[in-house]
Amino acid sequence: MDLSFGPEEQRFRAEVRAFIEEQLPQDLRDKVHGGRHLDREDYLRWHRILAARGWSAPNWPTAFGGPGWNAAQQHIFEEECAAADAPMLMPFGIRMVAPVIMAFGDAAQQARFLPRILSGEDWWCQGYSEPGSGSDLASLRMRAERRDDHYVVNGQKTWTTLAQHADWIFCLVRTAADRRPQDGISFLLVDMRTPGVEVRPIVTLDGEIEVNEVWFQDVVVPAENLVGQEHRGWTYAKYLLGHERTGNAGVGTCKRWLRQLRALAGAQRSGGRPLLEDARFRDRIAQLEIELMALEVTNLRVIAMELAKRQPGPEASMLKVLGTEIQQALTEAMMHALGPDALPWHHEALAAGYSGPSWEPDFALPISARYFNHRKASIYAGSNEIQRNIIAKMMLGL
Amino acid sequence: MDLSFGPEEQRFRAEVRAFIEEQLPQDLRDKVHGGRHLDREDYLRWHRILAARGWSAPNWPTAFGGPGWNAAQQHIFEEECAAADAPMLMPFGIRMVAPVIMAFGDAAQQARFLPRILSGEDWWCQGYSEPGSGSDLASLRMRAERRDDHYVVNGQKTWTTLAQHADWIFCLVRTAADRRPQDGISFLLVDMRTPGVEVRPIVTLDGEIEVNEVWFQDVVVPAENLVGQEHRGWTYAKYLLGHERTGNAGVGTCKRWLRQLRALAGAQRSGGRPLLEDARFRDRIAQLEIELMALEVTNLRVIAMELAKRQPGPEASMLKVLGTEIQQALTEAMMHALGPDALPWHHEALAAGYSGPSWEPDFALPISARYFNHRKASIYAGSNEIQRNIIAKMMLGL
Amino acid sequence: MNFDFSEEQTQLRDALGKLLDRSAGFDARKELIRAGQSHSPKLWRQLAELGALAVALPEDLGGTGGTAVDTMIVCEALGRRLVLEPYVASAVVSAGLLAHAGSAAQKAELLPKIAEGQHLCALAHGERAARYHLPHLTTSARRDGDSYVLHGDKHVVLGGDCAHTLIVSARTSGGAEDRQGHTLLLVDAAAPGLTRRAYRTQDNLGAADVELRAVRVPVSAVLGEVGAGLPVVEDAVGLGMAALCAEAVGAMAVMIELTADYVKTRKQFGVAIGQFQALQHRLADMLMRLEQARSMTYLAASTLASGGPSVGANAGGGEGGDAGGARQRVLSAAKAMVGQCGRFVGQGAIQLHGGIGMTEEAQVSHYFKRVTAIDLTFGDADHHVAKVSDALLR
Amino acid sequence: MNFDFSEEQTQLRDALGKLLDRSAGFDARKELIRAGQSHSPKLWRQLAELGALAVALPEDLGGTGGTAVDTMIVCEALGRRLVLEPYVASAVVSAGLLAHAGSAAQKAELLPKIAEGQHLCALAHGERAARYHLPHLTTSARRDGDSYVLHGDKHVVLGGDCAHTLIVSARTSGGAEDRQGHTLLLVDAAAPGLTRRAYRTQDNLGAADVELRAVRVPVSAVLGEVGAGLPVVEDAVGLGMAALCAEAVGAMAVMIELTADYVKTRKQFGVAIGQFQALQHRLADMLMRLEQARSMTYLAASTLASGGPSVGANAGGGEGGDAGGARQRVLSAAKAMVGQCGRFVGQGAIQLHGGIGMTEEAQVSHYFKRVTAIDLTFGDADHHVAKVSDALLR
Repeated sequence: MDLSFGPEEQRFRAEVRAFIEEQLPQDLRDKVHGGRHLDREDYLRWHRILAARGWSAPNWPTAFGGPGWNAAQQHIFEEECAAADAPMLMPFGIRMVAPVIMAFGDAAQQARFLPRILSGEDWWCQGYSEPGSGSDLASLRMRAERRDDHYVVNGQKTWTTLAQHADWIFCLVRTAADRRPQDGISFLLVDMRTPGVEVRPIVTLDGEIEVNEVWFQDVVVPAENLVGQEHRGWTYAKYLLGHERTGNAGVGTCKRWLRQLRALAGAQRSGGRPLLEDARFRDRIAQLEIELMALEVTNLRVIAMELAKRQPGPEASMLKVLGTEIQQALTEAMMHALGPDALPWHHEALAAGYSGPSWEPDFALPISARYFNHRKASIYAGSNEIQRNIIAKMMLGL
Repeated sequence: MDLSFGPEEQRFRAEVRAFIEEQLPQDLRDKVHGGRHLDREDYLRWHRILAARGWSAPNWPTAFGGPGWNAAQQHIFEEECAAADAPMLMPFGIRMVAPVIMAFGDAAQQARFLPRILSGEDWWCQGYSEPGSGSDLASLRMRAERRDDHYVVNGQKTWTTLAQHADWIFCLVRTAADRRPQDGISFLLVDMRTPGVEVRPIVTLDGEIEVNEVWFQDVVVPAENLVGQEHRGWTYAKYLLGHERTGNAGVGTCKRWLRQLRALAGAQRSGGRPLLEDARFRDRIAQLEIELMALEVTNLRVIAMELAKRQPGPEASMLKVLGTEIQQALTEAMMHALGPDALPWHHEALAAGYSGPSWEPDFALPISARYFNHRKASIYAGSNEIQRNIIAKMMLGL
Repeated sequence: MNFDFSEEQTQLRDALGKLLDRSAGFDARKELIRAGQSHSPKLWRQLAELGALAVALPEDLGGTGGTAVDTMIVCEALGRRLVLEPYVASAVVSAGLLAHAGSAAQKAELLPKIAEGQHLCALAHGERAARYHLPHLTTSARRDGDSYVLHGDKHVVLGGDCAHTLIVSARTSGGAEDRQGHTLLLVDAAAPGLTRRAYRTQDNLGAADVELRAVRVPVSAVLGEVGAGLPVVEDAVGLGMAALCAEAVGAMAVMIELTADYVKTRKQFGVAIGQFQALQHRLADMLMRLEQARSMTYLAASTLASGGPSVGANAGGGEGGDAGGARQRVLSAAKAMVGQCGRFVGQGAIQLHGGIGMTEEAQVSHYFKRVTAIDLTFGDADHHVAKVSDALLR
Repeated sequence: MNFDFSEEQTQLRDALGKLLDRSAGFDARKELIRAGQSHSPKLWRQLAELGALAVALPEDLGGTGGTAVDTMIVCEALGRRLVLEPYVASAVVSAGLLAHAGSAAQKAELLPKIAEGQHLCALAHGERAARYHLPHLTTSARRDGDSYVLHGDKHVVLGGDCAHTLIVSARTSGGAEDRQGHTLLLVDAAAPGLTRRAYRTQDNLGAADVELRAVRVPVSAVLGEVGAGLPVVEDAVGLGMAALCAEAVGAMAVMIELTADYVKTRKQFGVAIGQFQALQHRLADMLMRLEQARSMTYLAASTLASGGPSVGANAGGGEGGDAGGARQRVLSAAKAMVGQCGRFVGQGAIQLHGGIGMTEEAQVSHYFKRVTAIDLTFGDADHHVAKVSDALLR
């Protein structure tokens, strides 16, 4: 056991760092650093730069055009991207639907969809939750009726992140109603431009439009867009959720926020002196630093285990809970670091292309909204209550 | 609304304080202050002193020989006793069985038992829990069979606090097996000297013998010792539990411990300087002080409410949870204040009559054991999980 | 010692509740926000008619002669309905400050107008580098003949967007952190050289940053003694803290009600999610936090209202200390407790609502933002724990 | 970077596990305690035969040339079986200190005897007013010809009850809190003027308070450089911290196993209490705490074993700092995490066991006391959070 980085890993880190240094556009870096809104094209620009280098899908094996990195390399890459304020790589294509297509899709689907995910040509979104089916996902009701060579889809998905940008949506749909809820679900890929698909925005408590309702009315989907076997979608969904949760630890982002928190505490004054000199506030940072150090190692342990057996297990639930709790604690501590500066709501100043008057302090603008926004972290992708159920059942046998 | 103490209340406090100052024997005061073991006679001496003044049952109405104090007076009395390091008044007679006898016993029982509780002549203990029936008290199995003018009792109680000192035990016993568990329970008073009653000590993790198993083999109990109606004991038990929980907040003791914690932090050195000067440790004390201020008011609010309607409600569960959590946090903070001094186990030095060599620091001797011992607080008298169930059901309608 | 409200207080609470249920519902609030407003002159007038704007003002100046307990009753009601009005900024902090430190002339001039709802005030004290530290002050007031000339920048002045008069603190002597040298001045919000940039806070209240550039006011604008303004500010902020505690208690109570209702109706896995024990226990914990916060709010109000030794005093074993120190300790303890409980209740309410709780449409999300903002106002929980902590050294 | 144990390490772990299951069960432990002992010479000899007493010692001195990772493996196994032996005090802290700072002669004299299990050592550094602050030192060593004469009192010397040799720190210069002036000396436990009062700790290990009254040792007893002992003590305590973390992880894992087993069998309300969601979630949280503690324990051992930049470093954004500072930060972070997690897991395990967990008869209560004592040894969680915190200023 050796958790230090060997010469090869240090060389890899230097290579990644140099590439980002050279290729990451300054305006994107500034936007991420300042917590400003990124638009579709912002994300795609960075995606295409990485794709050109073969790095747009860090978790993919070489067989499908990925870099075939091991756990340490993926970790170093994520760390360097986050440290450099690179835009997030959207997970919906690369980390969610792609592993399912690789594992359960047919060759034609793999050839058709994977290259376009890799290149950034297709933006994907996730059609899982429905208004009545959140934690109890298997109770979903959106119907897909088979007719000859196509399905006719009717129903509604909700909480669909960035559906407004998406070209494709992967959906869990009910294809049979006469059996156990889990047994009649299929995994279907739907072109968002198909007639009958409608995206309706949901404004969240931070004033953002990040999630949406997606409505389907008599949407015709070719049967070739069914992944794997009909009625077996629940298996694929669970496979995907495992992958999703491993990613949810978000260690790279947390490290960036932790640095930002420390910088904030250095910049903010309390009675004229840097807040960082207040041992009480500093202890909060230290506590988060300790949790995050541990989470980083726990995350690597789980990834190393998964790489060995090529299958996510219930440990992913643990990462989901630990990761989201630390994300929430970090956003909360950043807000508290601001003190009264956390009160003003200058939401308009975050928008792309904002050219109004500036507000002081500039770094405060996105922080309270981020705190409010990240209350979602313990709710989405399987609420933390559900994850604890899974941990108790799978890891403790309860 | 006025939470300050008026002139009359301040006069009452002065009266109580003067009485304790004059009457509390110094050796008892020293034992309590030093966390030494008190024996049966120690408790009884103080009880008799209070009884002589008419104060041995602070919660009793005048009709039964109590002082008839209102909530504020009871509070002031408890506060002054704790502040002066007076021994605890045993609750089993005064606060547990007595209210049941007052509410549901007949005149003969009231005349027979209450004066002896008041005077301290009878020491009571509580026969509720059984090995298989802790949280699920209604599943208890100890049987009492009616034969003519007596019951024959067989079975086992456990976790019986200070049964080794007791003259009497009040028991929940099963008198009918053919109905809903709650419906076949009776409330029976048993003389501990009856043949067939056997007390077996349980050593707890702090090395103490405080709780016991009490075994009953063919114990003959006169039918006149049945309280209220046969099979209706569950009602009385719940009534009692409510009373017990209100007392469990233990505000007076907590205040004494909080002062002790502050004194400890002032006396202990860290790198040669008083621990109290360490803002981090001091903040822990402050946090506990704040919780305790709030608990004191919450406790008074509940007592005032109970006095108005003469019946404990689900609020008592809240006091149990809040009170025991603060008790545990205080014992833990005291242990942490000691640092390495918390490690030695000089248990023998706590015993009554110990005359061996002294250990430094003297005040450290009881503290770790107290921490270990008070893990019980969230378990006994209805575990805190059960209390939360009650709160959710009764107060929130869940 | 008693926990009873007087008959007048019960009447006030009930009348206010009726008014607010009628005139200040969630839709009316949405409408105000949509219109870019933080204050409804109509509602304000109705509050004045009820006497709610003057519960703690002396009777000879248009008030009803009540105490901080009355203020608490009003603020809890406002908190329950999530009212946007600058009640705490104007009717509690500013009016309380004026009543306490104003000259007879100043009081006679301003208090009746405040009580009648015609005039709004705001305390402009906070500055960028102060955080929650009240002694910090760099805005300057230079004496020039019969005037003072003010220079400086005030940050996040609550209610500053619509106030007619600002109570500005400025240094007439001493360095940035000195406790001496604070002087309070009444400044017309329209005075030349005064610029305000108004904005909304996270919870949709109104506030402003205020720039003072050679703002000239007559010597008669001085409130209280020259150089002795800090204790006045501290007392006024203390009134504000107690009032915010009551608002938060009202908001928390509603969040718990909303959440209990929601988990009884929302079904997953074929049952109402309120049947899940983990959720039940979380709600039970939220309820206990609310009750602890309520107790501290009662204690804070009662302590402001009366002078004598009180329940909860002396828990930490500090034997002496003056009444002022004891009052500050109780106020800090209350604000700390309410801040902590507000976080716990608010975060729990959102979590138990699930995705719905994350939407702008859900009432609970607005209550959550309000209790979050209350924690950030007049010192957050950590700040006030530290105050209680440091008092242990004395 | 890898998480794999070598074949030798796996063999060591398995062999040790077998030995301990055979010779160091709960009944054997009870028997030792009943006999008033904290050390079984027989078990100690068996550990020596396995090489467990010398895993991290150099091969030329009787060791097996392993690293802190090997120590971790041994200590986790000891923690799982709640072994009473003074392994950390003697085989980790004292042996590590000697290997690091001893002269060739001292090492040749003592280390093989330690490795073979014939000799026990203990570090006598702590004093009453130090708490966890290592620089504090008032015991004095006065040079007198070819000797040093020692005066002072050492407090809670772990393993001090049965050690043959004490490594005593004493001041040869400086004031009580100075970092300079610490000198380490090897002192025979039977030396004239040295009195020890042996006792058990809360978790039944052996310890002693040590009185030094004009204890005379030859100059050759000095370990390392005169006046430069503090960094040596800090490094040795660092080894002890990492070892205790591993013991705690072993103990926590067993507590979770015992608790999961218990809640599956204990019935209330007609079902196993493990069916109650609130209990399930608490156990899930305990498991997560264990895994976080395990991760930090791995990181601490790996950091001691290797010198390079490592996972988890630099989380807080400190850019530079020397390797020593980074090592200290990781060790403090690990000890803090393990202390916090140990409390959470231990308290949860007792709570979920209910009354049974409160008894001396229940194994879980002894594991709980062990993790409690580990937190209190070499700095508790708060102490080490503060260390990590203060490093943020650099």
